[in-house]
Amino acid sequence: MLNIADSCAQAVAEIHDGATVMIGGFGVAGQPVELIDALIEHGATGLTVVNNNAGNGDVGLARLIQLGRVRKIICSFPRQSDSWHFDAKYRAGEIELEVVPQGNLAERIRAAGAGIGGFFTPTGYGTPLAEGKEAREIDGRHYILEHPIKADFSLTKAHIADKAGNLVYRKTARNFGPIMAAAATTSIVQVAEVVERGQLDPEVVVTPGIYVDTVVRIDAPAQTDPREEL
Amino acid sequence: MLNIADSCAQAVAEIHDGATVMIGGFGVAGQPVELIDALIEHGATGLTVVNNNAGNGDVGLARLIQLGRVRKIICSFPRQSDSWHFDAKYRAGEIELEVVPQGNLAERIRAAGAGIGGFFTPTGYGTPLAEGKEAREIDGRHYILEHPIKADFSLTKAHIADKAGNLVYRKTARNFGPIMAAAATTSIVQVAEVVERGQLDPEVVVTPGIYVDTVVRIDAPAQTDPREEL
Amino acid sequence: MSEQTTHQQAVAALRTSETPLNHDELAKIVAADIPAGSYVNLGIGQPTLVANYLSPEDDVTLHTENGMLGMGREAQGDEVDPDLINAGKIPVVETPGCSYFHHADSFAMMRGGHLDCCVLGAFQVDRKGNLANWHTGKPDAIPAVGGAMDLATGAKQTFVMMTLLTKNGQSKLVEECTMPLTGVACVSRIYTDKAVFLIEEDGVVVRETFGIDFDELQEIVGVPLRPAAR
Amino acid sequence: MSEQTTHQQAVAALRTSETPLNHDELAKIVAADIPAGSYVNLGIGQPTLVANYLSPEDDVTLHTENGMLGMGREAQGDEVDPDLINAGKIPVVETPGCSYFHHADSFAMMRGGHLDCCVLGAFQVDRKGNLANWHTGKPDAIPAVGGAMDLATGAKQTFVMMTLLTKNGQSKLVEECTMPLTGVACVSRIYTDKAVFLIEEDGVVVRETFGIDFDELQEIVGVPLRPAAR
Repeated sequence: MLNIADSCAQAVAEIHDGATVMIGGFGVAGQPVELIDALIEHGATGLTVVNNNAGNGDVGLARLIQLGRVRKIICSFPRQSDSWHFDAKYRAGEIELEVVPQGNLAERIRAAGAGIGGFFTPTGYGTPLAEGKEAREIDGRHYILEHPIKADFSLTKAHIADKAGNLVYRKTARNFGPIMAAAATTSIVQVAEVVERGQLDPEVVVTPGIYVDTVVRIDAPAQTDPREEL
Repeated sequence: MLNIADSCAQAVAEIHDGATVMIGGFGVAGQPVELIDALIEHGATGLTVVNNNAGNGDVGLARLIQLGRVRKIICSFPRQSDSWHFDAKYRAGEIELEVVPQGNLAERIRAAGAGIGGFFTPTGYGTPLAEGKEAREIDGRHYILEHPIKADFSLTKAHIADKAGNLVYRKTARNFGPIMAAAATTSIVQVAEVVERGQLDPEVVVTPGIYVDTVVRIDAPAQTDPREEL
Repeated sequence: MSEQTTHQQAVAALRTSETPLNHDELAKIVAADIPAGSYVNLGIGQPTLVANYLSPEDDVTLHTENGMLGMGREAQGDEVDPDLINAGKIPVVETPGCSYFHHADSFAMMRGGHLDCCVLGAFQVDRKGNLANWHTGKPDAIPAVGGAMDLATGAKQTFVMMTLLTKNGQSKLVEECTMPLTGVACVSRIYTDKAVFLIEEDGVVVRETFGIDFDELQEIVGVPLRPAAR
Repeated sequence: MSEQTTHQQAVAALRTSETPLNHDELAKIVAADIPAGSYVNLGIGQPTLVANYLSPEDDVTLHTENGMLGMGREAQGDEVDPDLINAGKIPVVETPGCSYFHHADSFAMMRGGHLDCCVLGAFQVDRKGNLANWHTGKPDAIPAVGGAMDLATGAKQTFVMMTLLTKNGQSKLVEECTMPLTGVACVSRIYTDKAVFLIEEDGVVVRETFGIDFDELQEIVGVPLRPAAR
């Protein structure tokens, strides 16, 4: 049954030390800014974080890394012009890094939610990221075997939730949201609006409520101009 | 670029003898009745057909089978109270049958469209349908390896197409439509309505136009009362 | 006294029934055992009856594998929509908060362990929880599996509903299934007209009996049974 | 004379340019080589310029891997929406007929071979079409791959756009890549300031040269070249 939390603090309260936490968003789009802030405040540590990047600037995921709360990060693109906190921790040997091609990252997250035990993907074959992975030629094409990435918790951002937990998103802010919600044991979603059951058209629901455990409404979510993040 | 056919006959004209053809629908919902009729009329033979069932009564897929046009069928549930044409051909050794659990069927079709070379699924492990398939224990659970099912053509039914080929469906008539359109080299879709680009909300598009080759508008599609088919 | 309380008392009375239960009485017990807020798939046949005894206060959401969560009751008269059917191909109605999705997403939901419970019929269940319900094993039978294997292995819990004895008086709860399996070690509970059985690590526990005592039950079942701890 | 005809003449003139091409001139040639109706992904950096030279008559649909087909131009002023960005995290606008989807669906689209063409930058390409564009191979570099490997292996054709020589005057078209690979045998064409190369089964063909003759080009590239058949 859907838990509608009163605050982000309440929404993230059960995240325990050592948890694997997926964090949605690609750039600023779909980033659950307020939930990440609440996780920082909450204090859980020794986390494994799954995100497309490894934090930007001094806030959000970057701040979580700076504070030493992240033991390991699984992402596709850690190195950016403003990923200095990750860079420092990495060079100091204080954070473990698993780099995954973005499509394999997405498919591995999808596989976790979909009960797939592993899949053969052509992406990465013959590259350093295939080292140690099983390779196989199928029907004349080369593949490597990848396994699901599951999480204890996911923090994502959607646009509207109904009281059955069904979600719709806005534009490219959809990105990792639907697959992370499905891959996590407990999925926590921040939304701009919560409506009654029956107020979302069942044809346009993107994430069915079965994948959503907790929603929290953020009255005025942070909106960064994407250009400031480059 | 999207081909908007003038008739079902024109839409199916390129289906060649020996082709693999996916046919959408679950029961009457989503069944591309007029396209199947056109395929019967067209005369292509030696077909491999992928569908959830093996035809009902004397029309549609059942008629195609009766006429001896289907060399092989890949489906989850061939045996029904009114699947007499399939039953007769099967007992006469005139049609090859591959039975696939419904979820593996759907995932194999999805894999074909998604460029996955194979996947480990728990469904079917330890059953007769796993015979001859690679089995593997991953993280304490048993899986078997399944491979994609690709098609030369797919015949499916959607509700509305725009001129970019984007599709929306109606209720449970969605079923196999989106994954079959993606798994076929040439996807042919019958719709009740074709609208201009920009008239479908981009948030609610279920099948993006990239997966659609040909659409044909059916003014008054056949509507069977589902209860008559039981 | 509220309607709900009356219902609970009626179910409590059934649990100590001194006569075997009919299908509807058994369906009431299964319905009462499903925790509030659950997501449930009811198989075709006897399990479908369970829906009649779920009350809105239970907030149980029904899944149908042809692509819907929040499936409502059977459609009547003008409510019948050929595009809205359940897995048994019966026309149904929507409930507020329902959603639609395609076949691969629907079975991913099941396979990924997101459904709390699935209720299935059976030909045989054995002491290890192996299930046979798709194929009698007769050499001339045309195999047809549908979604049975996906349902059996996908849900968090799989309940079986069946009459305890075959028409010939043989127990369907057996030492080891002799018919082709649907799923391995997947059944956790068996609801029958004569008793409710729990499949546990160390054997089969009898939770309730209906019009039969433990010793008589042990005699007709054959498989070693334990009474439930009081 | 129509605007379109003028543009075609300008491109034809560029193809026989007697001076090396600048980035914009090269982008015009790439744009002219993309067949009408194509679905295309343009990588970050130099390839992005190609979008400026695609005209609406070409009906080319742009894909951005963060979940959109039908991506429009860069957003200006009030058009900026933090929820609508491209893979380079630049705000963009919609085009009529666009659609949104989640990350796993977006990369399935790419991996499944549905994009006609993808244009990427490169550090090195070798005569077999192997691509290196994600990692310089320096031991202290933090690895970051993003979607590069998915793009390289996913599209039906992968074009590379790059300057032919490094800052130190070394050819980036090499006998065999020495940097870590992004993809194996994935590049079919290389567009450079000095020439356009086709990677064929039996070697590298020079399609056009810009301000350099074949013999000079052969000397600076080193890899055995063949002139295109006239």
